[in-house]
Amino acid sequence: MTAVLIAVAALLGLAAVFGAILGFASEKFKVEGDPIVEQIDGLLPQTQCGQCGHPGCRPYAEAIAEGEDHNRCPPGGQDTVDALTDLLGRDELTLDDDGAEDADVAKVAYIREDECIGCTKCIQACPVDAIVGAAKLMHTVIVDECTGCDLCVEPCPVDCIDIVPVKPTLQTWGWNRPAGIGQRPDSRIEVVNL
Amino acid sequence: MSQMEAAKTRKPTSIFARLALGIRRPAAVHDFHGGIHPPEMKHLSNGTDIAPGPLPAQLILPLNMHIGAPAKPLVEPGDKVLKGQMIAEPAGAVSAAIHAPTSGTVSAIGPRPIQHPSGMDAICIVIDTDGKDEWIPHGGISDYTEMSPGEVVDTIRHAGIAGMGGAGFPTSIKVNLGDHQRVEELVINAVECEPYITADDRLMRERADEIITGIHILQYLLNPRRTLLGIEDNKPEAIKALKQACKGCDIEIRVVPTKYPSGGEKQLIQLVTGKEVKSGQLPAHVGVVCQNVGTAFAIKRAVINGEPLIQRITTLTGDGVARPGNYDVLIGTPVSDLLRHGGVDPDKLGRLVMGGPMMGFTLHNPGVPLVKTSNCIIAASPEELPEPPPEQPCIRCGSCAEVCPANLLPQQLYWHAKNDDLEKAQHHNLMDCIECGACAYVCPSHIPLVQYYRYAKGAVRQQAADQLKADKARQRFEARQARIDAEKAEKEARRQARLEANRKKKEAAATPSVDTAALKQASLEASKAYKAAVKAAKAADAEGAENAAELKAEADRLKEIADKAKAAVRDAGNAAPAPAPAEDIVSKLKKQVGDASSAYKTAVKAAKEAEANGDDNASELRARADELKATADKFKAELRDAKANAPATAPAAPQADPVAELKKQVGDASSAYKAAVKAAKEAEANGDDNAAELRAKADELKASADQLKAELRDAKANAPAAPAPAAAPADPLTELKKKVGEVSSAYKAAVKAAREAEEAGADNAAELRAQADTLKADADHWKAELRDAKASAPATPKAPPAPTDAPKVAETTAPQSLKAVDPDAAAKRQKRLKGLKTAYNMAHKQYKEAHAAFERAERKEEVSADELNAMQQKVDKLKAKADNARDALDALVEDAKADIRAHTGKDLKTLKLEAARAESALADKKIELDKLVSSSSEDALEALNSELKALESEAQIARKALKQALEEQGLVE
Amino acid sequence: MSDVNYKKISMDGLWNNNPATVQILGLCPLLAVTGSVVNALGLGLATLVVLVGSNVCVSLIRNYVTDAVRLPAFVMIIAAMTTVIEMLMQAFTFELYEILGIFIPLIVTNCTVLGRADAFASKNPVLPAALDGFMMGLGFLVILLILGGMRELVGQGTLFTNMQLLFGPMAANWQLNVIDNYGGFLLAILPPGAFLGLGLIIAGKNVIDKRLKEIQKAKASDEPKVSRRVRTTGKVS
Amino acid sequence: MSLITSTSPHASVKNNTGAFMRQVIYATLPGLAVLTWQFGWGSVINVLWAVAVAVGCEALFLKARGRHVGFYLKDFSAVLTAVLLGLALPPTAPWWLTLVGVGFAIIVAKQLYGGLGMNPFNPAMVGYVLLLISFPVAMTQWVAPGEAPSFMQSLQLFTGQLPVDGLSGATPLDTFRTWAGNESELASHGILHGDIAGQGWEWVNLAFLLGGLYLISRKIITWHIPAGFLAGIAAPAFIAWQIDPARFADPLFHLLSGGAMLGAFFIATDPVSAATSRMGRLVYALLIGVLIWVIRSFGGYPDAVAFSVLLLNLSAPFIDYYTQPRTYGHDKPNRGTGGA
Repeated sequence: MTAVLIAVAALLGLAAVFGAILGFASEKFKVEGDPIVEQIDGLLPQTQCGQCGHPGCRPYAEAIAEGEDHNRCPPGGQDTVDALTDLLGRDELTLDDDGAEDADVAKVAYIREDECIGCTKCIQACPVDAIVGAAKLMHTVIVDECTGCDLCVEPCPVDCIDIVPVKPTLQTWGWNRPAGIGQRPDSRIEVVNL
Repeated sequence: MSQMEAAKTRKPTSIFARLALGIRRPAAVHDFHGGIHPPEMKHLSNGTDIAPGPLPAQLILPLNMHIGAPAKPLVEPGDKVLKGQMIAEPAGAVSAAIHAPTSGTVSAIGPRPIQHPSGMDAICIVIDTDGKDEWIPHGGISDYTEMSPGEVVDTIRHAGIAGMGGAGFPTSIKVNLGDHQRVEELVINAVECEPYITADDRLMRERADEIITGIHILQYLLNPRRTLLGIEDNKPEAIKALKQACKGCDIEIRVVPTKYPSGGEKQLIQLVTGKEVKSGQLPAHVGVVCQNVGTAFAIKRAVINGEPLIQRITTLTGDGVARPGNYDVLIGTPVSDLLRHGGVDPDKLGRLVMGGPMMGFTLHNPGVPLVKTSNCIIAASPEELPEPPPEQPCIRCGSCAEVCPANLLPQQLYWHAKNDDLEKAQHHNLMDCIECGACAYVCPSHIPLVQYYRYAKGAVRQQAADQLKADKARQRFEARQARIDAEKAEKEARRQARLEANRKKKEAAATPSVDTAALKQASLEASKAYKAAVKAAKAADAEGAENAAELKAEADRLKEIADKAKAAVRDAGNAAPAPAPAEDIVSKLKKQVGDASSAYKTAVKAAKEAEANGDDNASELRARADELKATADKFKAELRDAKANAPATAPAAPQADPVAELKKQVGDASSAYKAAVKAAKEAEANGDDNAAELRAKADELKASADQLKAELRDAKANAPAAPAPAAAPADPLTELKKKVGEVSSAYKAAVKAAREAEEAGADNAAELRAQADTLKADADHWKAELRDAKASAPATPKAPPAPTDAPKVAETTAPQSLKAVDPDAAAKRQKRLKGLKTAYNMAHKQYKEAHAAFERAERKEEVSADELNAMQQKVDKLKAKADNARDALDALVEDAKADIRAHTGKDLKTLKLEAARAESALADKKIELDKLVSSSSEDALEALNSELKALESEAQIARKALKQALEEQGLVE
Repeated sequence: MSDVNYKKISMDGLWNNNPATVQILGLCPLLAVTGSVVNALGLGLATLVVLVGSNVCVSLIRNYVTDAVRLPAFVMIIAAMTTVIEMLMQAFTFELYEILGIFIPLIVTNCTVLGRADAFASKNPVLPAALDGFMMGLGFLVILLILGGMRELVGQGTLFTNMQLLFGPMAANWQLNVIDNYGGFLLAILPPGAFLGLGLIIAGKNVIDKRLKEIQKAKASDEPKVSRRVRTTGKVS
Repeated sequence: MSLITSTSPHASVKNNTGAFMRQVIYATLPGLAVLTWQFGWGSVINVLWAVAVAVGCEALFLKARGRHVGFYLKDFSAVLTAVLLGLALPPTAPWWLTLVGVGFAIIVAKQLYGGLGMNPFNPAMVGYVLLLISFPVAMTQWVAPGEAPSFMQSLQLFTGQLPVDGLSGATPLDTFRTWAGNESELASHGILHGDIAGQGWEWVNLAFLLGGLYLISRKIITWHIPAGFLAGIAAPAFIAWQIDPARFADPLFHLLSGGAMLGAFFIATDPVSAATSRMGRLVYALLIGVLIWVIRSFGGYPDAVAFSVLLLNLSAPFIDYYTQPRTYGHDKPNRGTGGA
């Protein structure tokens, strides 16, 4: 009987000691702040389009840090989801693009100037100040700054804003990925002018 | 070999290889890793002399045949050009001029398909040749040593010479290293390692003397310690010719064993000097400058003969042509012309390659032009260069790694590129791949490795660009957010201040009641905004954004606001704790009404939808909607009552301050009256039983409002009497102006008061009118005085916008615009525009007033129908007038826009776009520069700096053009 | 946590979150002792009992143990439970106890047990915790049995040999000789066979899951998609 | 008229993967011939049967994976795997042994990993090891030297109608392992006297060496792996033999017995599962050789090519981690893989 008592006492003693150490450590080495938000924000595409249900990328980053699913960014595509999966060490998710337009191609807004009435509504709607213009003067989109979020489309009273895919230029053109195993890497084109 | 050099020199590959090298080759020739020996196929084209090329009907000259910024055209469609005339000048430091290769007429400047693997178009100058081949006067200098090196460099720059080996880097930059850079070795690349190509081979055989002279010019410019010419041992005749040509000169000819890609710049440097150029650096960093023999030849022609680069030797080869060989073609010659010249057989043509078979690209269109870098056209038959077989799985056999001249692991790169694992691909030095194609050549699985690498490289660049754009978007978004918060906080603070003031006023009479909670809220918001701004500023600062200072200023401003708000809270806290602010029944009711009616609307909508769909719960929904309607109505009725009761308390409290206070009271009273009327009307419409009561109340209110108005009128009429006369004008114009303003506003007020009095039938109306008249006389007097004063003051500072500037700017921005803007017309238009605007404003105002009066009359129900009709007509007339004015104004604005288009050749949109683009390009460049400041070399910095300057001036011009165009047309708001 | 979804707990343990095929926990005993059905059954039952017991205990004390010291406390409970089981087996199924040897005490380190204690029992009342422990244990047991059956069949050509070790003499003739004169396939009995077998089981489960998902997707695709878009900035009027 | 558009280079070698594999298969022919000469027709029958099984399994699984069967069969990789496994199996192997081994090699070791180019382990060796572990008796029974069975006997062995026991004997390696240190016994088994590495075996190995040299001359393989492999066996063997010639066999014995040459030139050189760079391959092969000698001298199995190759297959990524070449323009070779 004494053996059992000794064993119990020893275990209790051990438990007390380790409990004390652990309790102390959990207070002493508490992690303050949440730098993860910055990292998440860094991976998001910063289109500020709101398709995730949050007003801007940073709020979504904060929401992700607090446990929201990280697959709600259609502009970022599956790549962003995967990158976030890596960063957060969470379960892999597939992109949840309910109700979103296809996001594979880069797009920018284009204002048909003849129809623009200069109401400035799109300017107010643009999250990155990529539209210039003044009241009663036609507006125009700074293509380099436009993230293609299409938030300006809805407010326009005369529907003069189109979201057009960015055309490749000689500077931005790049080679395609080859077709892959089992495919010929070439193609044929018809030539007439010879 | 000096100690320094020995340290720099890195021995290649393994001990075995070095042993082998030591035995087999002279010590002066080193080796590089890998390499392949594809069939040379040079015999096809190297047997015949260089033949003149065709003179095509049309020459197409792309503006970017070289690396760097596209050249700027100097000609316009329709211009006649002579052979050798410069038709486009270099734009910026890294750029090259373009010259007319023969005489003719510029027929177009626009997009044409160009020599690019994408098959896309680019801006080209198209010259219709006239067949005369008439030279512009030109001449060189036989002894280049008479010129300073700087002048020689200028000559080269103006001759438009760009690297002829394939890359097309502007030569003038490569030979102008500056004094701080010592050139150890000048390496002349005569290797021509790609199969098929023999252009340099033939050039060396036939024109070795000129090449040697060109090399001497390069030596003069660079002053290298030694000059090495690398040439493969499969060109014995060229070697002989060169040796003969430079007998006794200080050019060392290094014969290197035939191996592809010995002609790669870095590979050749390693072969002849043993030096290795660090990844990401230029040969100049190890004291080496490398030039192609073709470039040397072109330099000789430019300096000694004064001929710009307008033609080059191009190899035409392959089984698809009857007469393969080397042709001296004019730059801009369409490939199809050369093919026809060489006797092409379209049936035998399977693949058209520009450049060599290892690194060249297939053409999508035989109509593309030959350019400065086009050293070869292969018209291959399908048997000669057959269709590539399908890609098989990689078995990691390692053949690719055996042949890679950069000593990469191509199979690993392929693996990562295929899986889009860009990070790993970069870790395996993807960016050091020179795309020589040796790996893909030997791959037994026929994997298009080079395409994979190019794809991955593109993806890497795209990723970097995306990241940059995302960062910029984030910055802009945060800045915008901070601005909006700041505005909100400011507004809130203002509102609070106003409330505070009101409350303080009220405190005089009643118990002080301070809405501490609201103040606290405001203060909180203000400090939040401030914090956000500070954060944004910090972030911007850290990223080195140019708007950091601005943001900081914003933050400071916000801080002030926040402090103020805090102080207000403190003050409020110090004040006696106020009784809870009286429950504002009206606003609460309003909200309830709003909620109820929106709920009702939703319900109706749902019910409608349900009905439309034939759902069975439609009737249920309908019932629910009705229920909601009833609730809403109930709330509305309540609200009405409350409103009717509320204003009764409003007018009260004797006022110490005169006009302003009265005004406010009048406003309150009349709004109370309006609310009451509305309530009454609604009640009537609903047939409520308290309608009559409400109406009576409204009338009561009206009476009190009218009384207040009358009081206000009196006060106003009395007020202006004081400031009007007296006070001699101390300083001339401004004082006068002020006076005039004061007087006329007093007059206006008086007139208004009089009119109102008349309308209301007040008994002092006549008196008021008289007072107004006096004031008018006064005002007129002052105005006349002001006019006189102005006339006497000769040099008025504010003249109409200086018209002399305008045409100049217009010229610089749009050289093709034919005439400058007529300043008189512009001024006239501006005047008219102003006039029209005022007219419209007046008409609109009158219309509005009339309309209001009409409505009032209608409501009163005292006015007869005739009178009403008359009023209606008047309103309509005024409306028509206003509309007319509006139309005229619109037409004029349209006119102005059209004019801008006509004058500048661009419409307003383009101008605006240009301005915006220029600005953003400028900003980008600045960022790039900042980034580079820490990392990069001085050359790159200088180049960037000059680019930045160019952009800056461009942005300025665009800005100016936009502003001017707007100003000229009087469109500025 | 007021209304507990018992069905979900059961499904999680048996299928959706099966400790062996989904969480891939407790591999050590799983791979080591599944050479025959009887071994698998013995260890599976032992683990099941420990799981239920530990989950119940942990759930009981869940409100009295602080976060920092919860793991040591759980481990101690599990160790106690395991020791009890070990003693019981020693008393009633001594031969099996001898065969399973070290793997019975090693139940303490079976991550499934600690995992459930921490992930579920420490946050739920006793009854759900007990059910969770039971279902997880059952899921684990089922996989053990399948694997044991597979390996015994392929490796020796028999099933249910030596069941008397667990069920007493009456089970002595339960042995089935599925394939007569079977030469034996040593690999299946050796550890690599366990890996291969488990891999196949997981693959099979994934295939079934994929099919189920496709069916579900086909059903769900009729539902309308709803955009959850919000305005990030500015006002829209 | 239509033109081809494709990326550079526009020319390439006429070779292809299938041809590569066929070359390797041709290079095994001398070895197969000598095996037949020394040990009867068993090897030939086994190889043919293995090829049939391999092609069947490959086709079946390509089909199941939704791949183009014809295209992938043309690369001859399954055939090569089958040939190598068939050569490694004892000539007395019955049909089911080959079936299990080849089936496992093709289905589990190759196709389940994603097919050609994706398998981390040498499929033939995986099949061999599977058989060695599961059926140790059948796998260690070789035809006694000089008693090559007739074609009919071989066929009967293959179909299982003839028990193996009557014909079989231990291999020289086995004998040496059993009787190491006992000179008289070794002598009675004809190992110390007469032929270099036991009757027949040195000829087999020399034949494979011949085939291997052919492969090097055709640049199908580089010298790095065979050289490293053989050096890895010979060096420790030489040292140990110098220390105690009675306990340890001489290097020549090691090089010319068992599967040494087959392993050096045909098994370890499988590029898919080997290390990547030249340096890496040298290290990889060297370690295989050392491991073979260690297992032969101290382990429980008589030969160790399969185990050693598989163990080093496992370590190949690790070797790659440290043996990347120095890229042109960089001071130091890369380390690591550049990612998680």
